[in-house]
Amino acid sequence: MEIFAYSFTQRALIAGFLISIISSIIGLYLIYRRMTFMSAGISHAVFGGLSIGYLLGINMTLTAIVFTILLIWSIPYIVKRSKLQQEIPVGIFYSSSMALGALLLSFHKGYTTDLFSFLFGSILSVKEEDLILTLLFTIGILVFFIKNYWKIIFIIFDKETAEASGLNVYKLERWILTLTGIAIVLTSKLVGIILSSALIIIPAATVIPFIKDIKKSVFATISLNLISIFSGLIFSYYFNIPTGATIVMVATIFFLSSLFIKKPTNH
Amino acid sequence: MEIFAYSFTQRALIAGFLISIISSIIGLYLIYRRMTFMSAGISHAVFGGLSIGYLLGINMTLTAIVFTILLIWSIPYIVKRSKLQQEIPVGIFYSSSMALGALLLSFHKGYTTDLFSFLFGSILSVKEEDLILTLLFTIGILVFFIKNYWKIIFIIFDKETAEASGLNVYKLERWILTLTGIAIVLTSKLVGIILSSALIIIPAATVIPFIKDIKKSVFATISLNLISIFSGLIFSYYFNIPTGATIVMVATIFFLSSLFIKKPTNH
Amino acid sequence: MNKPKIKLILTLLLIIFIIPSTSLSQERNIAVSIPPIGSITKYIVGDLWKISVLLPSNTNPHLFEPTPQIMKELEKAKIVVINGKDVDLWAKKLADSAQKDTLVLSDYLKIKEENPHFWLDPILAKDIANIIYKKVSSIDPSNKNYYLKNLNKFNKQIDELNKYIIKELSIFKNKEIIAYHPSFYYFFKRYNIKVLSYIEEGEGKEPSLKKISEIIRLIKSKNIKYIIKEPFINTPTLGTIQKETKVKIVDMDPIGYNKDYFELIKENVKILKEIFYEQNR
Amino acid sequence: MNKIVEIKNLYHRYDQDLILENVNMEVLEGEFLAIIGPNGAGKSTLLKIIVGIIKPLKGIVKVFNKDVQSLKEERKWIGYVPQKPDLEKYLPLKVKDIVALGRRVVNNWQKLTYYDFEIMDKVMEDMEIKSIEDKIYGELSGGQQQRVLIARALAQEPKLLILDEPTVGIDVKTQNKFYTLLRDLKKQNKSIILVSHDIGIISKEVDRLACINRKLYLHGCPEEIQIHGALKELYGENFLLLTHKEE
Amino acid sequence: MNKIVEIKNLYHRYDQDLILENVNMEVLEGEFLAIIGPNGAGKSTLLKIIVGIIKPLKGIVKVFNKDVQSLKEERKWIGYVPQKPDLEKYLPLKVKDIVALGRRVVNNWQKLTYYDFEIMDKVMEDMEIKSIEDKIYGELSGGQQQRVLIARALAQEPKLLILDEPTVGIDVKTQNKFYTLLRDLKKQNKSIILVSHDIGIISKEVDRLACINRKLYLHGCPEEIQIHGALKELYGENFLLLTHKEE
Ligand SMILES: Nc1ncnc2c1ncn2[C@@H]1O[C@H](COP(=O)(O)OP(=O)(O)OP(=O)(O)O)[C@@H](O)[C@H]1O
Ligand SMILES: Nc1ncnc2c1ncn2[C@@H]1O[C@H](COP(=O)(O)OP(=O)(O)OP(=O)(O)O)[C@@H](O)[C@H]1O
Ligand SMILES: [Mg+2]
Ligand SMILES: [Mg+2]
Ligand SMILES: [Zn+2]
Repeated sequence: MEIFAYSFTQRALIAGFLISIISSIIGLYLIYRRMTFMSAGISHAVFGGLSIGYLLGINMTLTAIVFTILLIWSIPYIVKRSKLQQEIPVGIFYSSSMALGALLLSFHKGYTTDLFSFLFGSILSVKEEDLILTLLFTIGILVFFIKNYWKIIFIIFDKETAEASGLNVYKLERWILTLTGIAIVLTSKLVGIILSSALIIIPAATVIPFIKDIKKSVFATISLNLISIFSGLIFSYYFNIPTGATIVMVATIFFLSSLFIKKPTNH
Repeated sequence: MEIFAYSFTQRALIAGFLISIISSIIGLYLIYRRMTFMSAGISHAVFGGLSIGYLLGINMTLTAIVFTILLIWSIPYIVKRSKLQQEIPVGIFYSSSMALGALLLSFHKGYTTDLFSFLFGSILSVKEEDLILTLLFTIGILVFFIKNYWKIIFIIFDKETAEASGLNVYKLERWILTLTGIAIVLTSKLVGIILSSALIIIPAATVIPFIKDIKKSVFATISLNLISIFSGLIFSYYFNIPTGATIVMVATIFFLSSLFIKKPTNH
Repeated sequence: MNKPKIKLILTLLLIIFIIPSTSLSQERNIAVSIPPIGSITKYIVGDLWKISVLLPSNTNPHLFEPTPQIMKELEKAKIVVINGKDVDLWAKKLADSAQKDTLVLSDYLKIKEENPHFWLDPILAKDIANIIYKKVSSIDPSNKNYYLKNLNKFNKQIDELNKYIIKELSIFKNKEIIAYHPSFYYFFKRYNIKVLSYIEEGEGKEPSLKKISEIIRLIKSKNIKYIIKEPFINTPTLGTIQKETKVKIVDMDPIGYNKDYFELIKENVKILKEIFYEQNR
Repeated sequence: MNKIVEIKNLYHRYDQDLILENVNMEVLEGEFLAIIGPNGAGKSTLLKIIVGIIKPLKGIVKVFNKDVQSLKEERKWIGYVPQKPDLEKYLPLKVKDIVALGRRVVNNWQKLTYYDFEIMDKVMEDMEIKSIEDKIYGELSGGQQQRVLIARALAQEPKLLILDEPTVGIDVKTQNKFYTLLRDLKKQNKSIILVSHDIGIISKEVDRLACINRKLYLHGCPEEIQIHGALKELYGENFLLLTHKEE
Repeated sequence: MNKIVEIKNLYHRYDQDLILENVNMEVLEGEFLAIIGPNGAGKSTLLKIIVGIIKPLKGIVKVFNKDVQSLKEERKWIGYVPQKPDLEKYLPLKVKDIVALGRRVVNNWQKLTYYDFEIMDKVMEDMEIKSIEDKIYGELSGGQQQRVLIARALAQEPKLLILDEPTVGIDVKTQNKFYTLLRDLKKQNKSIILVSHDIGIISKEVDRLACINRKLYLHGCPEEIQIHGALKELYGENFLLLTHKEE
């Protein structure tokens, strides 16, 4: 096909493939862990870190990642101290990091580059270095989740008993949160906030009501992600419409149609 | 104080007072209902409605509100069909409405306006008409929540038995969702996305671990909201920094400090 | 704990209502939304009016926040001059909320297009100056002659600028360009600069796959060496195009913080010249 | 006597499996019916159908002589204690607030009257939770929580009380009090449907017994012999039956 | 004999109220200890402290001769069935997956061996859930769910089994099987701590009985007379004690 003659569409496809894997794993985890909005929350919270980096003139990406990881690490602490649900610290960081950013930037007179565009990546503008980094991260996340699969399942299912049986719940959850955070920052930077949140939530939410087997649902989610990305790319080319938005709409249409299909269990 | 000599600060204070009431009620409801991110989700989803209005050349505010209410009404339906958690449809609308907006706008050739600026509110730029509208809405929401207080409590606490006892859960929840949606759009338009999300979540989350009495916590949340707004206004005036962001930071500091105070129940 | 607090709050609210709104001196203060409009206004009103520019440094929808300082300027102003359309919708909102006498330039300019960047066309800048002149003279008729003198002087300067631009750019045969955002739309039209494509056609529009491939094709076939963007824009799409084509990205500033209007235009003309020089080699 | 509940040709399935098959049953006014059967027999499902939370696949379910799905006001007269209620534990509700919910259902969500408070006090004393009425539900022990849910249902002063293993986790003393209470209610002509695995107590207390395992195996008076036969059929083999005797 | 659990001068409070006051207790190897007491007595709290989920206010809690908070590898040998587990029901786990979790804990999260599957099959047959091993946990009936949780604990082949009202919601037949199983475990020198309100069964099965109501009232062998005295003290007044007898 003519569309795949360009090297940037080829890179988009490869990135799409890797991001499908990352977002499916993270998406299923977040939904079962009832932290659906982690992705929207974190991708906005990054802004605080960016503005610190920008003001201090140090590497923005690095500052943002360090800032985000610190925020993420504080989540279990806050939950422990306040007994609030996990999503609440995320919700607080969502607004307070943006406010922090706005406040810091207000000290900078003159033009400030739109820091949000840091996260306005586009699947069409993936670089080769990005691909390598993403590949490494995909391998890392795959290895981690495969190796700790049953531990993670135990913790999600019954945290208290998991702890009683000697699992180091705190440490493991911190690892998962860290990987989740990096995954969100990475994919947002690569394909933008909207597309990244969409790929994390929508295909996983489409698959979950149908497939009552977690391992199978990982594969199904990855496939759905890939199909959305692939057909989104093609549609956007032939109808000359924005690629990211088209991919999101394809995934949404899959989700909406799935509502009308009979589920295995109905009561 | 000099700061309150200006009519814009006076309007800001009155708006702050009304919005404190609205966001405290909505915030406590959303947290107990485990829909913390409703506010972030809806304020982004509005974008889809705006772009429809823009393209069709009809009143944008109206289209946006109708669009948002339709989305909100579909939430219980989607939950019923898919058995997913309530936040998931909100998460899906968060990305898909923005994508829909971007897609629709791409059909419009030539220059398009930045639709997000619809939600460019600022507490300093509240108009008198806004105040009247907000006052009416505050009264409405107060009456509704006071009148249906125990019904709402019953539904949150034990939906199934509430239904079995003859409560029309579906209808009541639809009303609450509608009011919540309007409240979010209204306050976002008035004071901006960040400040509105922050006032909804942060003070409620600060109060909940301390006060084990829902009615008292409403008053405490309203007070905390007011104190944050009031001191935020004063700080921002004397340090010449953005008001909304300052208010958010004050509320965040209250939240963070509260973590170090001993809670009534600790185990 | 809540009762005393509520009382406190109510008393505070009462105090606020009781304090009479001190009438602030609104004599001869003009607030303008963006710096170039400020500069043009300055040419008309001279030192008779104090001009304050409202534009906050960051107007991202997520972050936009006027400081109380800006609101104070606005409150003090007798007139608020706003460009109109998309660029300063926020200022329009602020001015409306303060119930100010606002002058929205786009309402008076006879332009049917949506693009709001009129000020970058020197000939349209004349119209802008004229609109401002009419407004200030109607408010302050006693100094009408002074304003008129200033207007004429400004118009003359613009004519010179116009000639200068035509002269500077006429030496290039091939004046083709690709720009990211259509901020110099009217300028390019005025001086017969052929815009092969705008990558982004308006706020919030993500360039499509097809668009990007077209741009790449254009750059290759037309031997385009530069893409023009605004200094505050930072989009990965340009990186993609750059990677495919080795095109260079240059900034052209449409706003000019604290810059004189004529300087701003000349600066940009200089950049254009360099681009054309390279592309005509 | 009035038929309070009447079930005819009831069928239900969740997925593929038929969970209830051709169930026919009735409960009269002032009757105490116990339902027994092994785990997974479909007892809770049957109760949910009677309460109207689950719509059955097929069959007629009449409560107060009306189709249960069309009940409106009459729902107030049904008190229901679910087996595994899905409660929002984060909500800081006091014990008395939860019991009051039962009262509010019947007084149409008006302000509670003196009479309402009297009834609440009575049921809280009956369930021995009066002393913890100001405690937060989520901070109670398992047995205390269960007592609160029973008290809520009792506060409704229901004509039909539907109890799905209500004594689970409740200590022996309160269990005894509870069964005494049920006897009182029966005297006041209330109807009771009780699911329980405590066959010993049941056989002593109830008017009628329904043994269920997908199908209805038995529906009659709990004569010892009859029970034994049914239990054998129900649980497959003869097993040590523990019966309770007063000392 | 080895002391598996040893508790000295244990105090605990949640808010203001002291829930456990100067509790001293021990469980030997191969011993079956039952804990009884009214609702809200602090039984579940005590078990959570023994398991190490709650850190007590004061006192020494040793399990396997080590401070329970410092246990690492030894935790695998503790099998725990909580009273009201806070489970994520949305997660579509099969019965056999959940039972396997118990096995994975002991085989260090390695691939399950043939031996592991044998044990899983055995406990699933014991708890009569082999036939539903492929069903999703969230779609089971209340009693079936409880059996799965017991099976998970048993699959660990624990040296110390801690059971908080495990037979709740379980049908009579399976209850009997379960107690037979506990007797077997005892013979294999496993230690068992059981909380239950079923005083009849307990008095028949256990080696030692602890009656708790904030303080430890009694800690000894369940001779009938002794029980009656303790129960009187515990529940305040003499009440109808129901004991079980084999027919
Ligand atoms: N999280 C908590 N916060 C505050 N108080 C609590 C909490 N959990 C338990 N309690 C209180 O501690 C006391 C003991 O509770 P516990 O669950 O240990 O009782 P129990 O003996 O297991 O009772 P049951 O037989 O009902 O299960 C109760 O009075 C209860 O109200
Ligand atoms: N939501 C559901 N989805 C699918 N199957 C279900 C669902 N709920 C229950 N079932 C199945 O229906 C059957 C009957 O369940 P029910 O809860 O009615 O049993 P029960 O008689 O109350 O058992 P128990 O004594 O254990 O409470 C069980 O086999 C169960 O697996
Ligand atoms: Mg049941
Ligand atoms: Mg307990
Ligand atoms: Zn956003």
